[in-house]
Amino acid sequence: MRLSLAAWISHGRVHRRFGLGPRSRLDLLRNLVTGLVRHERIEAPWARADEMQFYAERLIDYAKMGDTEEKAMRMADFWLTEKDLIHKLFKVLAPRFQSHDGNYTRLLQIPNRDNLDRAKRAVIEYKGNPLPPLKLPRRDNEKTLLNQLLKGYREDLLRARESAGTGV
Amino acid sequence: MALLNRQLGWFLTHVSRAVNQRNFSITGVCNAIQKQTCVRVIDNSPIGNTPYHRPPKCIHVYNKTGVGKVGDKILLAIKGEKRKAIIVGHKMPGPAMTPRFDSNNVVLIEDNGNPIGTRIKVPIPSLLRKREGEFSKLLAIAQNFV
Amino acid sequence: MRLWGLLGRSGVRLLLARSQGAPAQTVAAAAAGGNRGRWCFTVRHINDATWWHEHLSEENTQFLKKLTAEEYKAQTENKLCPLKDEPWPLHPWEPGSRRVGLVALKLGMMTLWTKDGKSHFVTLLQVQDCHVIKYKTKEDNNGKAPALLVGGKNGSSFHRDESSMEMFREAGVPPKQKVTTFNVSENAIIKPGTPLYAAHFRPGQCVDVTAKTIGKGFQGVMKRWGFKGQPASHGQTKTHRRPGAISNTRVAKVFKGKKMPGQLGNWYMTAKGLKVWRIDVKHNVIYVNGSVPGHRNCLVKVGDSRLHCYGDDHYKNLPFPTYFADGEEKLPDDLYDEDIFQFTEPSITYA
Amino acid sequence: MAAACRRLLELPRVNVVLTGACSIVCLNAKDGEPAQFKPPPKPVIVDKLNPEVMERRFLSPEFIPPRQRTSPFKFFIERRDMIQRRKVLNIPEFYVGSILSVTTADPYAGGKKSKFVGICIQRPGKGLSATFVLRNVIEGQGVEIRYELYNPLIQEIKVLKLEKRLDDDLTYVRDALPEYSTVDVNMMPVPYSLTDEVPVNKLKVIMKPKPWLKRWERPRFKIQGIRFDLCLTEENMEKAKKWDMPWIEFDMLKEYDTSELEKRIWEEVNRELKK
Repeated sequence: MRLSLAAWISHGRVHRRFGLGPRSRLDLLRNLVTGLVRHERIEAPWARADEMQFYAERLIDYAKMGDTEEKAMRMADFWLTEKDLIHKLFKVLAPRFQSHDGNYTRLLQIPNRDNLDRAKRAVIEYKGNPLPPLKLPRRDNEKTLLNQLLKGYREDLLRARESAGTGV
Repeated sequence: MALLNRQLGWFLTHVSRAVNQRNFSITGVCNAIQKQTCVRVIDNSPIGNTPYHRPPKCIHVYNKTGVGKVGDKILLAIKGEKRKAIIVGHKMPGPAMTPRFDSNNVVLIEDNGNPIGTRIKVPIPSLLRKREGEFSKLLAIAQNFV
Repeated sequence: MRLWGLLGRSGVRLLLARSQGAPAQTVAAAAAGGNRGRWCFTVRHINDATWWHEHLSEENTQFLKKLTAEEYKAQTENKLCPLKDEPWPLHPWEPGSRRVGLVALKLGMMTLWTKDGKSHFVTLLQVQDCHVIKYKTKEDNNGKAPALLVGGKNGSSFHRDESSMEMFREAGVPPKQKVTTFNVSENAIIKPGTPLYAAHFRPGQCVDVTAKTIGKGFQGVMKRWGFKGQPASHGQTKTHRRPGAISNTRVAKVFKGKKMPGQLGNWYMTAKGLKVWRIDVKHNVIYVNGSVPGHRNCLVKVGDSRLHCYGDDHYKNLPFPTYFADGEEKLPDDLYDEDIFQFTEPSITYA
Repeated sequence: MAAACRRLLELPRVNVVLTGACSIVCLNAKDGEPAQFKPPPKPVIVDKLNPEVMERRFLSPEFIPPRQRTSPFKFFIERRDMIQRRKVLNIPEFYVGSILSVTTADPYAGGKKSKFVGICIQRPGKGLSATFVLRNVIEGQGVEIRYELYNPLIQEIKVLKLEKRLDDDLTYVRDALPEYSTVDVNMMPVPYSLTDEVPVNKLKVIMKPKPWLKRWERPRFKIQGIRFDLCLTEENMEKAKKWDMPWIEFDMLKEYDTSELEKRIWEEVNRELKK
């Protein structure tokens, strides 16, 4: 969940409650993060994926500090329950996101769960993964009438401002 | 349990009297002074300083709220007698810049308001001077102010 | 109806915000939904007042955002009334006059000290982009007094109906997050579009602050009304926090207004007669004594106190009808109540 | 002027109470504490050789805003008043565990001033309403006073001994033997340097027998400064470990990194104070 100065009131709550308690909540998220690092794209209930997104991104932040850093190593050790993934985190994911500054993951909503409880579902993935790309929402078309009209207005305004600038 | 408590209280009273230093009140959690609060008598009156198997205890607070703060008059059960006393410090933190003490301190007074003892060594809050007229004799025998 | 069933089965949720939208758009949305693959999933709002869902290209979106931001900024920073026609006449104060109030943002609380060394907890209310939006005549309002609509804190122009947008456009100000009504006297009316500032109030006067309290949800009688509850033991069967009897057999009814469980908080409440200790003219902050309802960063309505104990003299020397930033009155950065300790002074000593 | 002051204070043999950051020191020296002799030029050379170790960077903890959804503008407004007050009153650098003497105006005390000497055991509160708690044992009676740092009644705050302890909160000395919170009322100030690291007193206190105010052995207090081996058995300590929550430190949501913020606020405060 976001930690921004959001306008909506949270009454001091910053995270969702999962599982049987704080320990159980972290264990649950830990398994999800491990799965995400292994498969790079997983499907989960939307709330869990949304909650896990923060941890998945912060883990990359820590991994970018390098494997010589003790804190980063301990974090990786805790968050990855399967220890062979620590190597992948530091050697594959960290270099991949070296040039990025945040936004390492992509969260998309998918149709609700059919067979059980109609729960809201989501798919979460690390960007730049080798899997076939998800179908993203369609790009907005530039050739529509409205876009063309706006473009013309924009250029007119720019020209007018430039001429005003030179005139002064 | 009650017996154990009583024995513990008796033990503690005697130990602390022996070293003349009572560093903690037996009423640990109850901070403000109300009925049944155990208090510490800090003047040198004989009745307040001779050991007894039961600590002095507040049995009434003479104000509207029933919660005694600094300067309030209370009724004490002490050595099987009923005595009046003035609160001169309590464990409960008051407003900022006022002292908070480690024990609930009282000074025994007679019914007419004169203190029984002749000396108070333990510091008392200077805020009591605000009511100089009522406590003039009490303030006169005090030696330390905080 | 058939269409609805079809859409439901294909997994597309269609939200019709308002049915005023053109039917062609509805069809377009359905068609678009049918084209999408398994992964993509959109919730369509059909809202013809905005350009958010018009499938604009990236550059056009940025351009429009920039353009509106510039326009709104220019409108906000203008200290004069933006409307070009002649100003409305100003009337002098007379007994019984009632001024307009402000919409302010609750920042939080802090401490101030008076010159006798006592500390006072104060609430900081910041006046952000507060403008008079509309003037309602006596007949339009309630037949008793004219009213002024005042809005505070610029907001998004999306998700607003055309009539409210029209109102802001007429006043020449950006759309506001909160708009409130103040009943004023005939001689205190101000032209719409006039910006209002914190210096509208002066230290020493008393104000009423109205806001929505923090919601606590559905609560029982112990929390909501402070009932005592029942004992924890001694043969209680599932009766520890319940109200007990709510009436008797003799009256054979429940009295109106009986204190019962229900919603607690999230309603409008007024804190009355709060003293203004200090005004920060530069940053438009009002320091109001004590606490005010509402959470941090909520928008509150501040007006002159309506308590009867303050007579007309209390309001005689205030700026009437309001403080104009372009007027001849020049104010220092901070206005203090005479009792307030200013931090530039040396420490208090008792002689 | 500032350079001269600093030079004066750099001297090892000057018996001046060294307080606070550089600009505050200037005020202090202006008050006219007489220096014993004229400063020779030698320390100046030292100054110029390594100017970066000149003074300790110190930001009072109440300047750091708590983690909450309050607008930063509110903290700015508060900070303005705090800086204004600091220009008038010299509030020195001190920590939990330091020994302070505070003089306040008190209409009921003799001489209309009251002075209290004690060890600082807590520094609660942020912003303008920040406080600190001084504790002392007078005549066998433990006394604590909670002072508001920016209260205009405070006349002077003087650091008698600048040091840190093993913990950031010394509330447990209420349950310790009284000698650990006893401070001589007429204590002479111990001189300290402005440049070195603040010394950490690694004193471990001996507690009175239970009951205590709180169960200090529980892991959530993270107490370093108590000799638990003298008052509790191994078994007790094992039982206390049941409340340990080692996974808390891995919850990244609970992290609140203030280093960037601290740097920015320090620069702002320093700039304003020097004005």
